[in-house]
Amino acid sequence: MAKHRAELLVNLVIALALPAAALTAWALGESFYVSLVSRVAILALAGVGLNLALGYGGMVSFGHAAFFGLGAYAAGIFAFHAFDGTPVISWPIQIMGAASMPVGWLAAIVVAGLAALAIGAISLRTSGVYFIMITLAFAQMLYYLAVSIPTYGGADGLILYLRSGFPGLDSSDDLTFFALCYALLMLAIFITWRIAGSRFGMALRGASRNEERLAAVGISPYPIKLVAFCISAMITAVAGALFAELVGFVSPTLMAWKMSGEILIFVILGGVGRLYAPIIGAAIFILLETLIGGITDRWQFVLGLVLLGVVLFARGGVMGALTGRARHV
Amino acid sequence: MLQARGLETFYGHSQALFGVDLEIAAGEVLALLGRNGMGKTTTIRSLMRLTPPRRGEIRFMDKDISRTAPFRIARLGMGLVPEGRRIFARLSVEENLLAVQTRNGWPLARIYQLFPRLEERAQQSARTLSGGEQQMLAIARALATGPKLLILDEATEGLAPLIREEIWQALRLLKQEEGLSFLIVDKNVNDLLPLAERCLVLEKGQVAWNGESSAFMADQALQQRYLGV
Amino acid sequence: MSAALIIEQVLNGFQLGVMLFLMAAGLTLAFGVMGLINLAHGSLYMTGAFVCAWVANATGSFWTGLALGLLASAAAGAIIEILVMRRLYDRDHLDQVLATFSLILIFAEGAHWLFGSRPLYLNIPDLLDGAIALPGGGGYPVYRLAVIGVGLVVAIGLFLLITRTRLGMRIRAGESDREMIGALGVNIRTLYTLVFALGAMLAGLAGVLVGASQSVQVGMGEPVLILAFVVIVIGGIGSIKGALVASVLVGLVDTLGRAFAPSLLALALPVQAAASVGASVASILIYLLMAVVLAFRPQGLFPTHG
Amino acid sequence: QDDPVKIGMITTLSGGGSSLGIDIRDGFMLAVNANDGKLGGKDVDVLIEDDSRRPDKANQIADKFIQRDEVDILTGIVWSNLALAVVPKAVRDGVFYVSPNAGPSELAGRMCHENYFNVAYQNDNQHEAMGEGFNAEGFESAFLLAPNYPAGRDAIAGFKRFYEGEIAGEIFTQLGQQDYAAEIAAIRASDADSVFIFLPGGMGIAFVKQYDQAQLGLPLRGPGFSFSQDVLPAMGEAALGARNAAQWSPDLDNPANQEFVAAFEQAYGRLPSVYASQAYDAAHLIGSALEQASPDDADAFRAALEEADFDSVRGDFEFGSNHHPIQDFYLREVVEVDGVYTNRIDRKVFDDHQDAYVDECSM
Amino acid sequence: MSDALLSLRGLNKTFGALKATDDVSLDVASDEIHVIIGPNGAGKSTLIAQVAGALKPDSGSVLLSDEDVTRLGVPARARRGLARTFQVSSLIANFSALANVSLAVQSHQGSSFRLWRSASRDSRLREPAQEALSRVGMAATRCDIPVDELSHGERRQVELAVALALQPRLMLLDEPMAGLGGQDCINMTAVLKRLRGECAILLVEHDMDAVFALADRISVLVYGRVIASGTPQEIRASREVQEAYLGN
Ligand SMILES: Nc1ncnc2c1ncn2[C@@H]1O[C@H](COP(=O)(O)OP(=O)(O)OP(=O)(O)O)[C@@H](O)[C@H]1O
Ligand SMILES: Nc1ncnc2c1ncn2[C@@H]1O[C@H](COP(=O)(O)OP(=O)(O)OP(=O)(O)O)[C@@H](O)[C@H]1O
Ligand SMILES: [Mg+2]
Ligand SMILES: [Mg+2]
Repeated sequence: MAKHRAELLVNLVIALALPAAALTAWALGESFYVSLVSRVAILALAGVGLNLALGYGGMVSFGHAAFFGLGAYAAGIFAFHAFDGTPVISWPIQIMGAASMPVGWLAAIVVAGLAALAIGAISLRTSGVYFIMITLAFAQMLYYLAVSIPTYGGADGLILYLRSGFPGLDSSDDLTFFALCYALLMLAIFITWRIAGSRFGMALRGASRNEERLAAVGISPYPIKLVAFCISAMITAVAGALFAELVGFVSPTLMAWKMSGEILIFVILGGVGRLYAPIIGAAIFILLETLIGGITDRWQFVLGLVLLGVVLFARGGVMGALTGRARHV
Repeated sequence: MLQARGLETFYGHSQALFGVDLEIAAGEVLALLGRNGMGKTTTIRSLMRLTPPRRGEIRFMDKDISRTAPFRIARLGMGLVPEGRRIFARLSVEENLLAVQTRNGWPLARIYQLFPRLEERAQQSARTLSGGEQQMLAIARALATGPKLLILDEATEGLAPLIREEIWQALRLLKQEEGLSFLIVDKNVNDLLPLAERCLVLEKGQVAWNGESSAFMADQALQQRYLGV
Repeated sequence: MSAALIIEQVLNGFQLGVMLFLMAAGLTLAFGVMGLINLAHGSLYMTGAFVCAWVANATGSFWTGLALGLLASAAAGAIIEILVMRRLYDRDHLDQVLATFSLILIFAEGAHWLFGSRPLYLNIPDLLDGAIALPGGGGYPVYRLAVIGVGLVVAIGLFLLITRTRLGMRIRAGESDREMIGALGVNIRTLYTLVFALGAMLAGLAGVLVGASQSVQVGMGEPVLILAFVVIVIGGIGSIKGALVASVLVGLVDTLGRAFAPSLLALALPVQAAASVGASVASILIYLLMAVVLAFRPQGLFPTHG
Repeated sequence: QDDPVKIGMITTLSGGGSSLGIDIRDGFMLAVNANDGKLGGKDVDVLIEDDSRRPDKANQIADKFIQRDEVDILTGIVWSNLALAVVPKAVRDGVFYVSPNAGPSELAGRMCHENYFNVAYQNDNQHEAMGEGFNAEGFESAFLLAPNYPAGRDAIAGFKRFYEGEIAGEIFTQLGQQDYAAEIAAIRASDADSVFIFLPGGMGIAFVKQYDQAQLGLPLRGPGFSFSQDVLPAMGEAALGARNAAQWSPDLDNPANQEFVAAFEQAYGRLPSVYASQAYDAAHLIGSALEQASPDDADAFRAALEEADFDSVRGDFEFGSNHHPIQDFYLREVVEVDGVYTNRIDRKVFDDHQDAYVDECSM
Repeated sequence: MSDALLSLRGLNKTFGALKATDDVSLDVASDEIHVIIGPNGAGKSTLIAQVAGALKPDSGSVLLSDEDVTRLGVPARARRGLARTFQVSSLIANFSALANVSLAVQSHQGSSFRLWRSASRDSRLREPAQEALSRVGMAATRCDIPVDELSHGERRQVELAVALALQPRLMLLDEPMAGLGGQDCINMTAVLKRLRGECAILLVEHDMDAVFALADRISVLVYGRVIASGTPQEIRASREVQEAYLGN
């Protein structure tokens, strides 16, 4: 029980740390740090998405960058066409572009959901290492397609000239934008929490540990996992859409395998299967990258050593170390 | 040949053994008894240092093995038939035996003589063996290492009565002809006790009774109290 | 499109396949046999190539370079196993992914440090320079034939090692149940260090052989890594035979796709568009192949365990 | 004493392709250090950070430089896709961007900006010069090879803009591809009399070696960066005789260049690449403008940049209306001098060449 | 038409050259305990797997209340009232005993796609699960411990509780006594006895005391074939069975 309380306390601190950091930076007039915190929130959101599949469903997806990238492209393409005044698709129905964030998010959710349905339907026939690799392969496929198809910039990517709007808010303001990201992050965590605690969540965790047993009590693991995989992809896609708005462009590197690796690292670093872990993971990763990157060109070396240290000596990631429990039950 | 003093073993934070002492002489059979969950398997795991005890010392074949790695203990002559069989699923039956066979271990021919069924299934993947066949393989595998002390943890579980009888017969033979020592955990007390010289009863991780097995066999009240039969 | 060209392209595909096999062999060893995901395989590959190139430039002898390259990658493998991997056997794949991902960063920067940032020079040894005439015109580089030879020898050697020798049985037994094989008297720790070092050495061998005809530079291991993963997953993880078959399959599909997709598409599209679309299609063909194989055989072509 | 002028350099210092970024950094810093940390007589503070060749990372560093460090000038980006991710936003924020390499067509044309200056070239230029070079060498049937990405497609288009002969074949390879057996077989099977490749970095090294091993015997040609000093040592004798087009060569005969090449070799122990020369020029361009104005006075500083009043290692140097150079292009040939592989000028192919996008720029 | 709950009709299954199931036909009535005995490797588990749906027979059919379920998968059969235990305990690691049983309860209630409402405080899950556990004699204090920390015998009890929670019409039990000693074994026998009449049981067991205490009918399987089928008395008396299986 005491440990439970420790975890709740840690969660609370993490949840409040982001807005505190953003507000402090804003008060000091350091708008760069405000967007840095937004970046952390967005990447954490991508991690929260993955965590649903990985932490609760045991699906080690090494291809979540595909959904991150698809989300970014979906939002980017809508904004691009809005700028151009051309339709996104004209058959079978005509859909016009729109420079509005909710539209972009919706597009991201739909596109990633459909992609995850297709990718998941095939990938979930496999398991273990095969699953890791086939998700990676699908992401690579999308990556190469994005690189080589010229319509939306190919390898050069797509530039978004203006940040899309949000009804009633000035989304170009850094702090407002952060607030949006943060709100979505918290919403995603809340959704994950509800799902994990529901009957569906029970079945999902059951499926991740012993599919044979789950089937024997009459629950087919496959549809359970597929649904979870799709929801997970949709959350990550929203993160992608936000990322596109944050940096003002979309490029295939968002789908590259290293990006998948990084999303995975946010989750593992923070602690697999813990609600708030992706925030810690993303924050540490970004912080290390920015701090060490400013000090030495050898930042990758140092980052590598730090990550290695965490795996070897802090089981259950940073959350595991903080709360003294290797893994969430 | 084996002495253990004051074994205290933990699983994480929870303690499973509270100072277990145990001794087996050469050529002797020790029956380790107790109800489910009393620490029999844990004692065995501690002896082989698969779950290293936090405190206590162990001597085997006149060597202090309190700090020795499990594979060295095995090479000294401790052969384990683990609870739940744990055969090497990816290997064929024969490969299971060859993988662990040592120079003074049993040759295949002799093993197959004891378990003809295994010879029939020699090339089959161990994963697809029936439960009883897997159990035979687990025993055969331990013999292939050429043990001086054979530890059997529920080794007749899941065997058909006829086979079970054969195995007890085989154990008796091994004892008489090879002079092997045994540490046996088995729920078939009626088969086990006549074979054993001494028996040790565990309760909640502690030695509750220790003595001649004939005395234990004779005393219904004791059996009722510690085993519930 | 002449018959000679088709034959040559098939040969090219086969050769690429064998090259892929060399890259994948060590990976499938660590992966299928020891249950380890080693993303740093590409780094070991890079180590072999860099050390060989550096030594060959310093001594002027490719063969000295090769020997030291193999030694260096095996040593690097042993060190990694002892310092890192050994602690991760009992953990799930996630920790292995994270640890080896960190190793990639460390190795990449380490190589920068030691060897500088410019690509290194490594060319094929004079002994293997030159081309052999093919029937129907054209020549085929001797070196590529030599790589095919080495690949096949490695495949056979590994296959025998894993399936026929006691060492192989013990390694596989360890994969099923590490604790039990130890409890039955096998020093599995040392054995695993050796196996990992062997896998690393094979990675180094691939690095040298491939580096001599491609480029030796930081980051050379990463695209290779993913291809190697594709190969072993298609083949069935841990199966040497599967890795070989899948490598050749992937090599053929990739080469023939690149060679003929544009001209096939040109039947339907304008030439310009066909070249570009054909290239796009060719670049994802192997991933499609993998998806199709796994959709029908979720454990790959030659599953090793159920 | 005024505050130093802050220059932010975003370039690729780790991972694949970092040798280009390192040459850019070294070329730029050579100019800065030669003047005791001053450019144009003003103290400069150069902040350098590694983008790992990732657009989102470059973007983040740009934000940091602009918002936190309040730099006046940005420079350093090697790759076009990174430049496209960073430059439009940066120049809109009022910062000057001086490109030492990447010159995508968008930035030369449609998206040109008053605060954006390119000291290197527009990306197509070397390919255009190569097309002209093929005409000059009398080739009539060229086989073209480039990776399937925007720069690759631009390369082919740029080449064709000037080349007048036949196209024997055209292949777009996969970005990052390392095995070219299939392509080489296709070249052999074609009736080409010459081969044009645009394969930057490791791809080029791999191709050239395999091409040499296949003993095809057809002349191999490419833009300057396919045979630049950073890859030549790795290609070795396989690259000998390959001709390539560039606006600069180490043997270009002018005092500024002789001084540069000697100083670079002295400082870093290696021959400079074309990227180093561009960065060196970028530093001098910035210096020439700082001499006349401070970046705080944006209009004056811009006017000073437009004048381009500095001694370029390329000799003549002037900006077109889209802030891209108008310059000469040469056909170079890979040779071995004292055991070192390098380029020597063969002939000049373009005089005062300007890019094809200048009309799309509204400046 | 028959009044059998489960009928197997001419089931065959071969593994390579081995006939693991050889033309097996068998009926289980809706209130009987039908025990299958036979030497190791006779094909008992293989038969159970085919009934449960984990293994597809090469030919023959499985009828559940006259419905042909041969083509249905494991989950579908479980939802039709077929519950099984595994020969080697197969529980969901890290889950408590209660959670393991709750999964069965929620499956029975058909509600595994409820994504929102909290399950842990749901008394409609907890209560039936608790009840199933107490019926198999699981101490209430042990119900919240992760199953991997339970002893072997306790895990067998949880296995049975999971099956019970499905409120099945037919239970397939593969060696439920394996590894149970003394008192536990007696308890388990008693639990099964109490189930008689509530649902049918198809039981595989090597513990002859338990077999003869429980069985209404016994079928003997040798080399995949049913060589004898009858009441316990008939089987005990059969020479053939004694030679093949029982010994003296
Ligand atoms: N891996 C483990 N983690 C935590 N606790 C454990 C673990 N394994 C066993 N225990 C606990 O240790 C105690 C002793 O267990 P052990 O397996 O030694 O009993 P046993 O006498 O062999 O019982 P059985 O007859 O059921 O095999 C039990 O209370 C059990 O719950
Ligand atoms: N997948 C398979 N491939 C090959 N042979 C198999 C396979 N599965 C089972 N067998 C063989 O089929 C026979 C029957 O096995 P099964 O597990 O049904 O026996 P069983 O009657 O349950 O025995 P036990 O009482 O020992 O558990 C055994 O000889 C076994 O080796
Ligand atoms: Mg036990
Ligand atoms: Mg069985």
